[in-house]
Amino acid sequence: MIDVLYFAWVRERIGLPKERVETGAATVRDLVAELAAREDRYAAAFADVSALRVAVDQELTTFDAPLTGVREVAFFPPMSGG
Amino acid sequence: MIDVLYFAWVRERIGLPKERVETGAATVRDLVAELAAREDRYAAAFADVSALRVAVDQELTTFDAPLTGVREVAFFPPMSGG
Amino acid sequence: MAAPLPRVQVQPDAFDAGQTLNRFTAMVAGAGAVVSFTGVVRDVEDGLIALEIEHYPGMSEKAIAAMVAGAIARWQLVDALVIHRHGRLAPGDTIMMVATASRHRADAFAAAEYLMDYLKSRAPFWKKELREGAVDWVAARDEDETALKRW
Amino acid sequence: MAAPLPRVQVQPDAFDAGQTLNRFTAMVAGAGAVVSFTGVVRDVEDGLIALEIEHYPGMSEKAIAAMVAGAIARWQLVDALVIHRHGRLAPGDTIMMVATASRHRADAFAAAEYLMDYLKSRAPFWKKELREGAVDWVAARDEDETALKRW
Repeated sequence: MIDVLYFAWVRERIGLPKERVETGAATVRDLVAELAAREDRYAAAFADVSALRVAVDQELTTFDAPLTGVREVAFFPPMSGG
Repeated sequence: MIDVLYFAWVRERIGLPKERVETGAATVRDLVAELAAREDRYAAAFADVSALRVAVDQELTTFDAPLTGVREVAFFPPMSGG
Repeated sequence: MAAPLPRVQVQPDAFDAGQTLNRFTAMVAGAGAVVSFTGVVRDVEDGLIALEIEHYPGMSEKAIAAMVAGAIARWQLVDALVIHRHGRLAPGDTIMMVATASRHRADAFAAAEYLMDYLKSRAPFWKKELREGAVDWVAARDEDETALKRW
Repeated sequence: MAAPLPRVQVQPDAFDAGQTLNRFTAMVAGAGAVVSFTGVVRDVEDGLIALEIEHYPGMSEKAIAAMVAGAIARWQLVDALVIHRHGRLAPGDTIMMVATASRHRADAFAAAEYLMDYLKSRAPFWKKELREGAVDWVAARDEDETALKRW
């Protein structure tokens, strides 16, 4: 079980901030494929992963990152703080 | 008549902050030569003009600056503000 | 003697940038140079009603703390601090602040710019602009990404 | 509403850097980015008792005003200010302050660094350090002169 978090327009498009996901996905990219296959709102949110960023256990990483032992994955648009 | 001002260690070496000088010097360099010839304390202050800076009518300039119409000349070491 | 300022604060509450600058300066007695950056919600003419800042609780604090540690490792800093707000802000409100202190002004300036560049593009905050009849997420700017390349 | 802050202040009196930052920020409502630099007499271990700052009355104000005008001409600034003290200062005292405001942080940072570089080497101020049994004029540093070349 992995906690999957969504922020900013990803959260709005999917319609929830957080969910627990039962997955055997090996990498973030595999998880994205599983999620995108669920429903249109997921497919829409993940339509262009180049527009997204991902953090695994609260560290920025790439979509190739492995998910072994991971507790938390977060998807969001490029940051705009400061 | 020109007001001649001295600041920082130039002031201390010459022993006064300001004096009125009757001079026919054409340039700052000529004025320096006149002053340096006066007394040892002036000679000491002007021994190395590369260690000095000059302002003419409150604008930084060079020792070649002409003195025609000038009211105020100031000599001082390189600045150390900020 | 006031309590020492934390190096990283992520909070919804308003803060007093001037008072923070004074407290930070008082803390860094060995430093000759203190640089601050304050980010303010622009009071522009395009009808902005409010700015809403979303963040990733937990990660935002950790990410900023890592940036501050990076700046301290790279430059000779006596100290540094970052405050970043989230939640709803009005035009004119202070969004965030960075302060750096060093014996050398070049280090204090460089570290403050470095922190700002990283905060803009690598700290998990997202801004949404609310106008009459329009709500827009602020897009990340290419020039902010480019700015990171210099470090 | 407080009176507007003058752009250039050369004065013997202490001033409150934090309060100045807040007043400046309130004045520049169109700006998103405010940068400040504060110079403080270092509270170092080498027995400094006081710093005495001499200046050239009349020229110091004019020279700084020209630097501020130069910065405003070169970068997109909403406003800028410089405060520089003269006279006798103790360790920990604030010597001077620069603040710049812009829509863009890069402009605010660059203008503040430019003003500092020019103030260090082109404004008529001279520092003297008083220690137990020793009085020394602070020499201008080659690196401050070199810093000017980048502009």
